[in-house]
Amino acid sequence: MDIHEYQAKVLLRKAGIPVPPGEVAETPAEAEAIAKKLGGTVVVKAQVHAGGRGKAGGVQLAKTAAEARDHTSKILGMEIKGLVVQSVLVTHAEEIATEAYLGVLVDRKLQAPLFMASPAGGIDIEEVARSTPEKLRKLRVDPRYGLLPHQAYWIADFLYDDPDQIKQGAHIAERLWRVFIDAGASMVEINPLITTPSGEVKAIDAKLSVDDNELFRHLEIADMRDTTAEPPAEMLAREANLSYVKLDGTVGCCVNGAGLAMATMDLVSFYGGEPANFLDIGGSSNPDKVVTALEIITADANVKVILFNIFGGITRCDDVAKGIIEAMQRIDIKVPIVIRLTGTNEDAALEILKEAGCAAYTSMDDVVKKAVDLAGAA
Amino acid sequence: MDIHEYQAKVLLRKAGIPVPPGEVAETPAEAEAIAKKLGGTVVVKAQVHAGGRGKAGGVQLAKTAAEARDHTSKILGMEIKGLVVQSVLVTHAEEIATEAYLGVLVDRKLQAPLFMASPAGGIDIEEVARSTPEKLRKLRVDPRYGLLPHQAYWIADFLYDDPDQIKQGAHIAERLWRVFIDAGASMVEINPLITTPSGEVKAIDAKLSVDDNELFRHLEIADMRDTTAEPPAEMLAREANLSYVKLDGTVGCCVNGAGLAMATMDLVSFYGGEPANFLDIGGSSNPDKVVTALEIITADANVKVILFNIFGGITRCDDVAKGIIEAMQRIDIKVPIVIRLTGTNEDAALEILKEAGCAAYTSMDDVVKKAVDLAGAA
Amino acid sequence: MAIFIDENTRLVVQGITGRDGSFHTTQMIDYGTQVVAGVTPGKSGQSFAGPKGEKVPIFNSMDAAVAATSANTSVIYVPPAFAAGAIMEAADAGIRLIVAITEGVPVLDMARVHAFARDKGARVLGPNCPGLISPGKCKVGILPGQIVTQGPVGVISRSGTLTYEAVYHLTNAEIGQTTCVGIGGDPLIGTTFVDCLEAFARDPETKAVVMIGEIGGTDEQEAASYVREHVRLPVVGFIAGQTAPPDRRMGHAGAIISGSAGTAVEKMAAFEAAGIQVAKRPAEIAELVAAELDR
Amino acid sequence: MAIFIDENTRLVVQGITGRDGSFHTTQMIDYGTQVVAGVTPGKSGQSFAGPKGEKVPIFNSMDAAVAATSANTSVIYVPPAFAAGAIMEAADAGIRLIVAITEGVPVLDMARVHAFARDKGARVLGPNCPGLISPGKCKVGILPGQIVTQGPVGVISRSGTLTYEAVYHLTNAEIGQTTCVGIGGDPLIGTTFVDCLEAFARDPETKAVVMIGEIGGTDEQEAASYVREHVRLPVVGFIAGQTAPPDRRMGHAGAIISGSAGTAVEKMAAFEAAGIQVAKRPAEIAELVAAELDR
Repeated sequence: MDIHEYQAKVLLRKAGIPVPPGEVAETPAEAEAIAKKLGGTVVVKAQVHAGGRGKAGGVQLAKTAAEARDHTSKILGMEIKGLVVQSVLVTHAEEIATEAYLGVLVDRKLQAPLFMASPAGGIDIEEVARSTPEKLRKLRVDPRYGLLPHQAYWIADFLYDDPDQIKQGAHIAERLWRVFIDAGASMVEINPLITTPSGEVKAIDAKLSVDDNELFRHLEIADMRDTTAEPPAEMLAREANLSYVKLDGTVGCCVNGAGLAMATMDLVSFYGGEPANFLDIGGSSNPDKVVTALEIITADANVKVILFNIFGGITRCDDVAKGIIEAMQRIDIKVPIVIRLTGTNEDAALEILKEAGCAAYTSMDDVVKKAVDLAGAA
Repeated sequence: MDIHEYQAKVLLRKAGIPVPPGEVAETPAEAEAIAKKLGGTVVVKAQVHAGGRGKAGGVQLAKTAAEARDHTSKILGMEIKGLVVQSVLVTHAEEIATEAYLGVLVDRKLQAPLFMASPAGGIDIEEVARSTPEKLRKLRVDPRYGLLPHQAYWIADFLYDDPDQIKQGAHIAERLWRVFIDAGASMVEINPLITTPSGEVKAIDAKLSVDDNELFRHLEIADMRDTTAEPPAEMLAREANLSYVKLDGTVGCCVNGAGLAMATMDLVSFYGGEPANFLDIGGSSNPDKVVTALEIITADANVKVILFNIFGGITRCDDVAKGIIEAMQRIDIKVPIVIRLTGTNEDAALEILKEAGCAAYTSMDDVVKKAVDLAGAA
Repeated sequence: MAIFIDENTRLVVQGITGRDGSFHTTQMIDYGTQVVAGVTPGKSGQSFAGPKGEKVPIFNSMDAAVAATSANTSVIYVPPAFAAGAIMEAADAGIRLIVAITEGVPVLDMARVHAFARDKGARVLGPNCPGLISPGKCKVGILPGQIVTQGPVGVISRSGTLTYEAVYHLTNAEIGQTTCVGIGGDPLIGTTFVDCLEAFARDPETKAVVMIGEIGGTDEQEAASYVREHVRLPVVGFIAGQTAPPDRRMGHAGAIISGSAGTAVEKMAAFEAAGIQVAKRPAEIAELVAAELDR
Repeated sequence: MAIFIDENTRLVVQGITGRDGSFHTTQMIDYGTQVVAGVTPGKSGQSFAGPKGEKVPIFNSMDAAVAATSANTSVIYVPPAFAAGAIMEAADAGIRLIVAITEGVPVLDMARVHAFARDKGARVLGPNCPGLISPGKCKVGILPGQIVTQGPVGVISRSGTLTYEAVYHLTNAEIGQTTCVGIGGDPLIGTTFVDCLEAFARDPETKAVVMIGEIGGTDEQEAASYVREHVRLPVVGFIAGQTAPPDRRMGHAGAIISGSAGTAVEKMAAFEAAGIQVAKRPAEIAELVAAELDR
């Protein structure tokens, strides 16, 4: 789960990392009031879970409170990478001498958290890693010991020459590590971490993603979820414990298992179609889940055909077939449905589907070809 | 540093360990008020840093608030193992079905914290270890991982048969571990950890010692120090950064280095005398420290002679000699002083002492014999 | 022969009295797995009834279960909040192979767990994995026993049902398996493609290996390098997620293209560069394996 | 020969610009120790001036110091709150022997530090120790160089000035030392009597060992068992604290009789049972050693 910049900054500030003062606003009037309170030049920043806000015009400098209000009215409602801006952060504008990057994420290969630092801040760290890897210092943090004091120093020593700035940087690295652990984060970054002309080190922008599996332990962070920031269909799916990702195609996919769901999407593409979504309905044959899945898929106006691809392993195919039919009876579906069921008790399942008048297949290739045909014909 | 039972219980309660309600009182009236508030039968418990409070009459059951007041007036001012009782804990009296022991300390040999549990609670755990070692379960806690959930369960499983009590016990063990770590403790114990007839597990008595070296990190615990609970001379020594322990003999010892100080005491005893104290003045030649040391030693009315035993290693003997003479000039000392100085620049040191009219020695055996003689003659 | 589990596997089920734990215990016993014990705190002394009236003793702790039964393997069906603790308990009790089925274990828990398991010399499979099966010998986890058959192919996969799909085609083509291993869909998994490849390469009965990967991470790329340098067996690969968009999690916690890293394209290229035959469709996997075995 | 340090020791001083650090660095250089670097964060590029104008380069970190100088040993003079971090930094930088002089290090810090040092394969001496000296070769720490002389006796002690006392008598009796090691007065120390005995037993030039113990813990008892089973050299022992009361800390954090455990009496009995000659007075130590060497 991603949280907004302003929320991440609250966590950093609480942990003792210097962050310029600022507050979130949901209306131009609020933004004006905050700008007045802060005084001086402020920055108005769109709060959306997307990169490239600056390029999209979602970050604006305002020399007066009135200017902050005007920028805010333009930014609110703006669409950035498909997400509508609902709030802005109004924050004190800092003079910048240098920009660095500081971040922690969980590294799969190392099976441990990885600290990363670069004196080339302000740009995407992946870009730094690709084009100037010598400007990136990486450190595996042993989960048994956490970030040790000399490691924090070693990271900061890579960013700064001035002893006082190294000290500030090491302190920030130690605090950032605490934020990472205490939030149950999968990623946290400060980019840029600036120095001011007078030598103060400060966090100007921050990102934090929390491991969804940790949320039960961090209720105060779970509460930060901004449901307006995610598409309604995905929120619905999450609440029903379904994994759903919307895509731009026309073949609605409903599959049991994430790997098979991806393979199904790929096969749709292989046969010339375009998948409308990723959707994993999991291992159960519960009709309620299928109903929700169908509701989510059919809410997407692009969908021209619905494709079920079910491999019955532990879950028996006949149970799944019954569940699908019950679900289909409970909601009204306007597009054709094709179903593939294979595995345990597949014969009984096919019988059930045929009786109900459904197009039933046992081969994944056959059903995908049929779905692509139907989508093309529609 | 030891803290009182009532203070330890505050920490346990904060950590989520069930502790019967109770408060500390410094007057009989306060005790009566607390007893009234608690209602029912209460226990009045002397708050001193000494074991054997029960045997000494420092723990009394009171069925009424008036009784609580009366017991408190008797217990306050009572002397237990040389310590005067200044306060009592008035706490709800629990019905007891079983008594167990739960504790953590730092084990030297294992270089790690050691958890200990015994179903034979209410008695000294050392006694259990000696007489019924099969009733003691020990667990080394890996400092890299802390107490793991299954280890907490394993400990509780040794104490109880009832699944619900095991669960409560495991929870208490996990919380006790947190208290231990968060307080920077060298030892924490709950003894007894009782079960009530209805099956609730509760901490009835608690002890906690904090590693003095951790106090700088735990100021809220450092504030719990009860200066009335330690002899004034030891408090004075602690504040001057001297290690001092009062003993019952007549030969006041002033030595540089803890090992040499112990060896000096032993040699006094070997030659038939009795040391009045352990005192390590450390490695400096600072006259202020020597003044404080002499003040502490001479405040002990038993002292009949003062014995300096200084080995000059890095610190030069002549510097130390000057410091001693300056200190002697600054305070008035009624008992004879004998001085041994050996090591770097010892000749110059002896010269200085002789000029000042001091009895000076280079052999430790000689000076100790002389001191014992003088103590015997006095 | 087989890898990791076989007729000598003595299994403890952690969380045996839960819904999933009890269901799959029955399935495993049915398949012939020696389930020697179950663990559920507070239920010591009770026993679990197998499909043919077998009685599996239940213990409060792994420690007690291992002491009483000399178990060497465990499988974990406990809820996510307790899974890390259960794995460490198993490792501490001397279990050599710990199969963690549980989905949704916090990733920072797993970082600690993997360090702990390494310290104890235990192998963790998973978490968030379907387990593994050595056809005709032993099954540990939730893989359906009826779709596998004994034979010469080792299967390694990050996914559940996609593996069934692949194995089903193999079995229908009368190509059996030595062992099918589901390594799991989480970002931090205990046993990787490389670990399995190493084991299959040492197994004299395994004549070919199937690797079913997906987007996210670089485990497939490392496997490709390993194959190129160390594996003489023919290897057939498949990668799911060619149509997955970047920065979106595709069901599995680990199935995410981070920026431009972890794409299906780069993984397929790595496979091909290492001489691994790459199937375009799941059904093609069996065809390619058949061709390799026929050589 | 000598143990732990000799002419090949290349020393880094951690906290070289502090009051104690700079004083003792001068003393060590004066004695002939190869002090190759100092570390004080923020002072990289500066240098420390030795007694004869030697220039010891200062670095910001151990990492940089070791990379530049191939140091193999470090000594720590930093304040207690930073000592644990400094030891771990040294271990992480590949230092093999870390001598921690600092007194007052939190004991739970040391529990973590000792685990870390073990993981890294580094030896920690101390903390709260005077260091060690191999007469005529090298001194690391704060032991006064002028009281030692080269010869056949290994000395191990938990105490500082009491060791000087014992060594002084040896030197006056013209009995020199291979190495004198102060293992420290804290409860959790990195190098024990047994570790030193093992090293002395392997050192061909050491012909006798002196062990100076004190109340608290059971390190002396374990040393006694080790001597009985593994050491053929004559060993002379002394225990300080016969007159110490129970449950009171005698200066050293580790010098405390807990209940009835850790008394001088039991330690002396353990020594005697292991055939270790026990001196009644410090001065007797040299007499007993002389007698043993004359045999």
